[in-house]
Amino acid sequence: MARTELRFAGFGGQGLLLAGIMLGTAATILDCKNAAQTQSYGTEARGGASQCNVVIDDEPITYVGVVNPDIFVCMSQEAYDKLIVDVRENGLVFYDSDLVKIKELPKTRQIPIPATKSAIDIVGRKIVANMVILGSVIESTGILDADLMKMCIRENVPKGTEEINLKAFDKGRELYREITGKA
Amino acid sequence: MARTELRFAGFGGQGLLLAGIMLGTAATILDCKNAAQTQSYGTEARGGASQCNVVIDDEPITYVGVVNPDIFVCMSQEAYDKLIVDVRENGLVFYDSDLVKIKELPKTRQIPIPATKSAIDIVGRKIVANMVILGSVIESTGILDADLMKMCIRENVPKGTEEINLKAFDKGRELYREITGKA
Amino acid sequence: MVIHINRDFCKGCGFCITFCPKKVYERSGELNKKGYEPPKAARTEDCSECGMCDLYCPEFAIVLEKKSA
Amino acid sequence: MVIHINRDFCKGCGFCITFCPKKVYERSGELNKKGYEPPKAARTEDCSECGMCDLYCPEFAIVLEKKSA
Amino acid sequence: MLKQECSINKYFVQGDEAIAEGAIAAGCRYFAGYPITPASEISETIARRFPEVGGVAIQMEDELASIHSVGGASAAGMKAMTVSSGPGISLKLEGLGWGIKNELPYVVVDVQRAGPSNGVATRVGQGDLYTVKYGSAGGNNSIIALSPMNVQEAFDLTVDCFNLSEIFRTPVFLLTDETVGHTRELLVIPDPSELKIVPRRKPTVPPSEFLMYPLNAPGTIDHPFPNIGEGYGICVSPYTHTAKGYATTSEMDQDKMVTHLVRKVTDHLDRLTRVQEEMLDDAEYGIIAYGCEARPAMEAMKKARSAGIKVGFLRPIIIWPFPDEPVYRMACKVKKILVPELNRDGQLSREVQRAAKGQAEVYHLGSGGVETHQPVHVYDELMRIIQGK
Amino acid sequence: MLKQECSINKYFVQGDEAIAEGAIAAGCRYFAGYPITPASEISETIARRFPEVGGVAIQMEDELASIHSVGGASAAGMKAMTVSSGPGISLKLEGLGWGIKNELPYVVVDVQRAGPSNGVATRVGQGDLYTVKYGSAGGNNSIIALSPMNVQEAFDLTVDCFNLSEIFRTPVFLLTDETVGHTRELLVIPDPSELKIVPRRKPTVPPSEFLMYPLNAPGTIDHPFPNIGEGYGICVSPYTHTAKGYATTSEMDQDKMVTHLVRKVTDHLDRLTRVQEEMLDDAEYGIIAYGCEARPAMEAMKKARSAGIKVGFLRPIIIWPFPDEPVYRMACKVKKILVPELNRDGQLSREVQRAAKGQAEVYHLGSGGVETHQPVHVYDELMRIIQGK
Amino acid sequence: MKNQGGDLERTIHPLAEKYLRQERMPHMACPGCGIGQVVHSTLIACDELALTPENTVWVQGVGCSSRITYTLWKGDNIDAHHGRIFAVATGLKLSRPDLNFICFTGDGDCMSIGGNHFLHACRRNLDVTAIMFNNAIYGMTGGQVAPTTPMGAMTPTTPYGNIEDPMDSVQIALAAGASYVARWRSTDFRQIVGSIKKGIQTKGFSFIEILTQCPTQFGRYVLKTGDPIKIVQWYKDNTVTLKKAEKMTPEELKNKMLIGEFAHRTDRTGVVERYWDMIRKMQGERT
Amino acid sequence: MKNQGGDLERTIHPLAEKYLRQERMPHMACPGCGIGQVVHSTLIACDELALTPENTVWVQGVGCSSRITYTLWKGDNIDAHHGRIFAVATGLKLSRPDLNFICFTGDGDCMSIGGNHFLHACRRNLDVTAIMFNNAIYGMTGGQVAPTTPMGAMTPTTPYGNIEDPMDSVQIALAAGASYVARWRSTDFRQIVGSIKKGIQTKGFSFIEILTQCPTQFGRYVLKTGDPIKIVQWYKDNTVTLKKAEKMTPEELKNKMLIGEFAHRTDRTGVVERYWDMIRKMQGERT
Ligand SMILES: Cc1ncc(C[n+]2csc(CCOP(=O)(O)OP(=O)(O)O)c2C)c(N)n1
Ligand SMILES: Cc1ncc(C[n+]2csc(CCOP(=O)(O)OP(=O)(O)O)c2C)c(N)n1
Ligand code: SF4
Ligand code: SF4
Ligand code: SF4
Ligand code: SF4
Repeated sequence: MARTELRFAGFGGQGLLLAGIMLGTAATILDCKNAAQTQSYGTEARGGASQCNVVIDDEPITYVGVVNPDIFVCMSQEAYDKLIVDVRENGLVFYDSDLVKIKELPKTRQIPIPATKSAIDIVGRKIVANMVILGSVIESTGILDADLMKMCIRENVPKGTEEINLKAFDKGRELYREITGKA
Repeated sequence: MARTELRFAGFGGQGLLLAGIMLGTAATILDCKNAAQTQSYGTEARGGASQCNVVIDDEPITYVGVVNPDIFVCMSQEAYDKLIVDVRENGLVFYDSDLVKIKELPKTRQIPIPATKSAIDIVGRKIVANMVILGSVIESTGILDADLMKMCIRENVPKGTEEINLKAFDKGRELYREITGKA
Repeated sequence: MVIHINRDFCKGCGFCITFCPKKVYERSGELNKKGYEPPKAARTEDCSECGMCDLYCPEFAIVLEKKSA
Repeated sequence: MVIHINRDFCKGCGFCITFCPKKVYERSGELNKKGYEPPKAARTEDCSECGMCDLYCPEFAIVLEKKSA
Repeated sequence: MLKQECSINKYFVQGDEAIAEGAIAAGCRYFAGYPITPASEISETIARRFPEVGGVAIQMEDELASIHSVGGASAAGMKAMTVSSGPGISLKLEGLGWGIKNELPYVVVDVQRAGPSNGVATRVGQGDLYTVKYGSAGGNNSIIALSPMNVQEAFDLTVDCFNLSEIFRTPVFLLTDETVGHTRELLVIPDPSELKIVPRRKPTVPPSEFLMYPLNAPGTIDHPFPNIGEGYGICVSPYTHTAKGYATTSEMDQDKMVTHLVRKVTDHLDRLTRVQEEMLDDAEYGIIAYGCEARPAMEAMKKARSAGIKVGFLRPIIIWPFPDEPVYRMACKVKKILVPELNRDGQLSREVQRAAKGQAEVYHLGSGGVETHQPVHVYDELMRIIQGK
Repeated sequence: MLKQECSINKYFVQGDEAIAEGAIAAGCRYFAGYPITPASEISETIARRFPEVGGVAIQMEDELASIHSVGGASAAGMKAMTVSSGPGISLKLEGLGWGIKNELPYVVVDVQRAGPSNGVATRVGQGDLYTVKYGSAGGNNSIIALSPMNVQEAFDLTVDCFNLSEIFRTPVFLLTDETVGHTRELLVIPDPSELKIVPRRKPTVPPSEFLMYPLNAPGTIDHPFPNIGEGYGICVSPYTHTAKGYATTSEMDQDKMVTHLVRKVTDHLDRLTRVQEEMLDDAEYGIIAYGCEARPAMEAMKKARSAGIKVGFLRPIIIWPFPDEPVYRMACKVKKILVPELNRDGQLSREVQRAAKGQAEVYHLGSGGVETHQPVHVYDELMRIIQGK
Repeated sequence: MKNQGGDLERTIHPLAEKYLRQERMPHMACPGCGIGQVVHSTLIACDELALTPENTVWVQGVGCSSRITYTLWKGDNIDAHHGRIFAVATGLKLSRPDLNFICFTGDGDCMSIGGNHFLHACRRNLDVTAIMFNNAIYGMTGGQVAPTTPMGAMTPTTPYGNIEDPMDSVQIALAAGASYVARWRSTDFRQIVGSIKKGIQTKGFSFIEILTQCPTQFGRYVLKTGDPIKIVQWYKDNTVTLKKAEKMTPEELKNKMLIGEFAHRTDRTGVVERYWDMIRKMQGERT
Repeated sequence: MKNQGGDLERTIHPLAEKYLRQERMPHMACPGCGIGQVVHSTLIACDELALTPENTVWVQGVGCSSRITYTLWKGDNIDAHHGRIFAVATGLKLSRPDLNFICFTGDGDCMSIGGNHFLHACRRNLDVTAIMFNNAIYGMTGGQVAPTTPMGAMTPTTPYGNIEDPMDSVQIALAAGASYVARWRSTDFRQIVGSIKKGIQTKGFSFIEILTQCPTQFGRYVLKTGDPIKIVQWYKDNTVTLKKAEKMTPEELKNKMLIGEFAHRTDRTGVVERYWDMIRKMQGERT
């Protein structure tokens, strides 16, 4: 796999940082790939904008930063408005369709995922929206085997929340297939 | 006058620092010469060894330090033992004859001045021994006019002690003349 | 009393809802731009003009306007 | 009591002279190498062995030796 | 740190966490810190891990206290560490002088952020290169500083810092930065049996024959540091000391002491020169960078090479003492050297300029920090200087 | 200071006292210090003199407090000063960063003594050359430092420090040493009418049009600093700021701010280069020294000249920014440059080496301090390097 | 009665309009944080004393309280390095004794790194009004233990429970000599307004500690809840007024925090008055 | 009875012989300085507790007391930077809880530059014995004002009289939580010995302040006499024991310094015990 750059952006509290870390963990430890994860720490004590970047590559990674992501996961309008310009040509955008209104972008594939709503619907916990959208990403891109990802989730979420997290993850995969018609 | 280097050494509390400062003050402010005074600060809180160096010159003074004094005023045995080696060939040594036992030194003129004793005898105050020995130095060397020196002393000693200081100073001049037979 | 709520300043802490002695406020179910849920003043007619909501609001988001004014 | 005075350690503060309840010490009139004046124990026979001089001496300069020892 | 069952000794963690683990692996058992971004994660990891391994971790009232307590712990025989950033590093400089003068082995981690003052507290900068070496007033120092560029090195070099601090009996800096500290990458923790750990040297002679400071043989390293409470009567103080540790004000003693402090390092440059050199053999142009800036710099070099331009790269890993020799050699080979770094006053480039002795032209590519340079920035600047614009 | 009736405005005083008088003459009316040898005499002179001239002098609880209170006073519109030495200077570095970043005009006096740590507290050293410039973490600074070599200059340069601090709106160092501070020589205090004093610049535009920081024109000097309490709403903080003084974390804002801080100095090197040059015209060898070391160095030069050896001398008076140009010119002229200084790690000589760009060989003549070099030491070393031994 | 919705979203609070920079609003505090409430009370006190942005300066340290209040005030804002607020305030007040200085500090800023300057500001009885936000934790840096954190509390730097006793800053202020000393909870609005007014009017150092709910860090780590309402309730349950405390047994008072007014001395001036008196005396003597 | 003169000049004091390095004698104090007296009392306490140079470490700050005591002790001597004594002692004691640490500090070292570390050592109840020499002035640096100098006193940095109130370190120690707190004059030999012994035996922070005559600086500048005997007398005239004070009016107590034992708590452990208990517990849990 060639170098792939992912960016997760939204509000603090949406768990996007954790999603990025999980992805990096699974890629490196379970899949023997190289990965680097960085994040931007805001100034506001809490709640403000949150961004998490992940680079995954089969080759050793020299530069760890993400300038023009191949995949942009977006869960707030603010983040979309500010960061959509950076997405690489022919990049892939996953956005929470209840939180973000998108612009027309001919050279970008933008995939609506009702992550927050689904999370509430399926397990009644907004907090697992991150797993929903991660599920969609994994399902679509093939950067990582979904089962490895699930192994990693099981290991790394708080005890007792494994099932709802995995359920949310699977829901995300399902949503992706539904929405893109890949069943 | 060519560059002249003086060193005053003894215990803290003997007022040798003040004597050196007076000399420098008189030389620069009253006599328009150049002078620089330095001192070594000991470590012991008080009472330890004390050293004060003065350079006087008609020319501007580049280097302010005293390495090999032309004139060495010595009021403690410790100082004598440690510092006598530094005196320049044909240098002049004034020592308190009640406090210091000297060694034979062929190329040095060593002049005994019973400064502390005289101070006690004349004005009953050991503390003006510094003026006694300063009087001897001024009398002997001609680096400064004695009247200028006296003007400076009058100005700079604590109010009320002018007379005893001047008396001590004059005693020193007298002692020098007596001892060296220059009447 | 006219109760103005600055929806953009509100951070949805819920103090006004809890500490209003007359229970004038309730949840609105709507989110503002930052994702916070401002309250709505559902029962302004019950307001006793005590001003507690204003004091409790950490965001200067509640502005009370005396009717007379 | 044998009273030893370490003349080189003494700094001539005069505590022993002042605070000895039996006035055992007095000025000696002699200076040590550093220019300080150590006391002399002039009336050791009056010593009541209270040890005050030893305690007061900041210099460990007074060493009392019990006669028995 | 995420738990790993599937894969032993492999962790996907931040540089900060790797530093904490490196310290533990190196035998560090005393830690004192004061929270500050972006170094707090080190303290937090240590707070969690130390009680498990029997170490003492304490959050002190401020940075002055942390470094002095670390000095105390070092004097008491512990391998010890403190960490900070920005203003917190400034506050540690006074205490550092006490460590230097008393030849106390301990490690100080500086996770550099964008300054001056609090600056942009959460984001990267590289403004402390000279601060760590010269910040503690009085000079005459023997500062050793290592700088990692990735998570694995954050671990490895932390271990090396502890080892060097013991060998040279001096505080050693890990000079890292927010980017390295906050990036998560794979960390492989080697088996303890594979790690070379230098223990505290203990005297083999009886107390009567032992001298605290090897001032009679200036530059001596590997000198023992006795335990307290064992009759060696160790002497540690702020004052210039004799070989026994007694305070002195003599010119000769002062000169002896500081000559030793300086020569400890300058006499052993062979053991204290460590650089990464890439494609220097045929290089016509060079890039020198350290820490987080090394990675975009290398990326730029690769890009230039694939465009057929002969660019080489050098990275000081041990950054103090500065690798004068390797830099001079590079300068003799190339025409121009580009030095990308995250400050606008040109710190690394000043050092390169000095070490190059006029053999190559040295160009500073600065920035205020917050982000590292992107590879394309370094590349573009390189093209600009090559074309002499 | 001894009273003088016979001769107006002439005093035989210590460098420390001259600094205090220089501060008063320059309009300094706020002083905060903490006792430390050999700087205490400045505090004591000021404590006596300030109430006479309506100034506020306070002894704070420590050095951190002194420099921050001086920063506060500066922000409140006062010309202000603090002084210290050794570890006290280390302790001031954190506060200094606040002054640099907020562009606060004030003066810091460092009376250097023999370090590291407390070292020989009462005796001279020259170990703080880099400390004053780089000690405050974060870099990106605009430090200006002046160094006197005698009592008269101690006065004159103190006045200059205050003036430069106002013009450049930045803390300025008087980097002196125990020898200059404690030597008594003649001081002539000029009539106030003869002294050029730069007052605090006040804005001429209304608050709505005023920007605290001239970040839109990086490198601007002579920028006004409004009084507090007059509606300008001045904004001073530890955080990277916008032109208004608001906290920001943007990469662009950070770069703007630090670029300004650096360019304030680098854009005005013409106003910030001041050296003493002696007999350079035909020189084949050079000596470079500063502060107390300049005097034995000049004496050695004279001696060499009278032995027929063509030796020239250069002394940085403004030592930061470093006089790169004059030193380079000298290096191009002479074969070898000797740099006597009171440290063993070679600080001034490193700078000279950098600025010389390989044009001359640079030799460090070090010592741990306590005493200055004697002229004969400098002379002998000069002969040694000339003869290539 | 009208309930304004979307159309009046930009409604400006009259106190905020009078004293705060609108371009800096909304401030940066987390949802439910007590700091905003205390800012509100401070403005009421300023208003009741008719202070203006011209005669009053806000001074800050480093921490949430400072980050949030810095450049909110329409007048001058001087934000010191972490812990150095009273050192900076000393320079400010001695230079400009005619202005009022309101200092916002945190428990870590004031009692941990700034403890020494705090001690000496009290001793010198520096004539400024200090408001210490005590959230019993390090808010801004991520919830690490503070010298005010309760024993046993789990924080990121005390993951097995805090083993240090918390500092009682009121007791320190009293021992060190502050003229005015009080402690309240952030929701004691009228008491806080009263204390701030007294503080500003008292010559000498006024120290007002506010127990401030921090949902994000103290709530999360120590109380294991992020709900600001629960945390406000926790403070109500764990505090006792000085008056009530008089009638309680030591047993009943265990682990309770006392609130109230602890000192209000009017018999002592401080360093500012004394210095300027000395100068005036000396200047008088010379003319 | 023999009065030994020149012949026994090198007589060695038995306590000094047992505990002090002879090559460092005589120590560096000025004539009549109280520091030597307190060293003497300290050695008596060590002797009575049978401490040895192996199990006891002397720790110092910077100032006369430290300069004089450093490397006097036959065992280990750790002298910290100015003001940092308790920070260094924290590292020492936490690393070696098995050893006794006797800390010598000055009033400036402890209460001025070191005030914050002092506060937190008290709060943490760090298990060391601190002896603070309060000479009410900066001795070593030449007589500048200290935070303990009386109001009105003339010193080189307060040439027109000190305008600051002195700090009462005993009150601070109490407020901050030290287990053992006492104050004596340097000539209260038996009381000092008793306090030091209790201090060493008490788990937690022991703070013993000694009012120490300084003829050279405090005498010269403040009392205008260099005579140590007069200064000792001045302390006798201006101090009152806690017991006596109980029966005195506030008027009578004005400007008097209280001496006595202010606290002796045995109900509180400190950070050292608690940390190592935690570690033992965790290590126990793991095996
Ligand atoms: C010298 C220095 N050390 C550390 C920091 C990091 N820091 C920023 S705020 C803070 C503590 C915050 O705690 P507190 O003062 O209680 O304020 P809060 O954020 O809880 O309101 C720390 C340690 C700093 N900015 N400067
Ligand atoms: C950081 C620092 N600042 C200042 C000094 C200078 N200094 C040495 S001792 C001292 C104060 C001495 O006062 P105190 O602690 O009361 O001890 P004393 O000498 O009176 O016994 C000072 C200010 C120093 N050594 N280090
Ligand atoms: S109190 Fe204020 S911030 Fe909280 S919910 Fe009500 S309006 Fe919003
Ligand atoms: S008490 Fe001690 S130091 Fe003082 S005079 Fe007597 S013997 Fe000498
Ligand atoms: S972290 Fe705590 S104190 Fe800081 S703003 Fe958030 S709630 Fe308030
Ligand atoms: S200066 Fe004072 S405290 Fe210091 S040794 Fe002398 S008498 Fe004692």
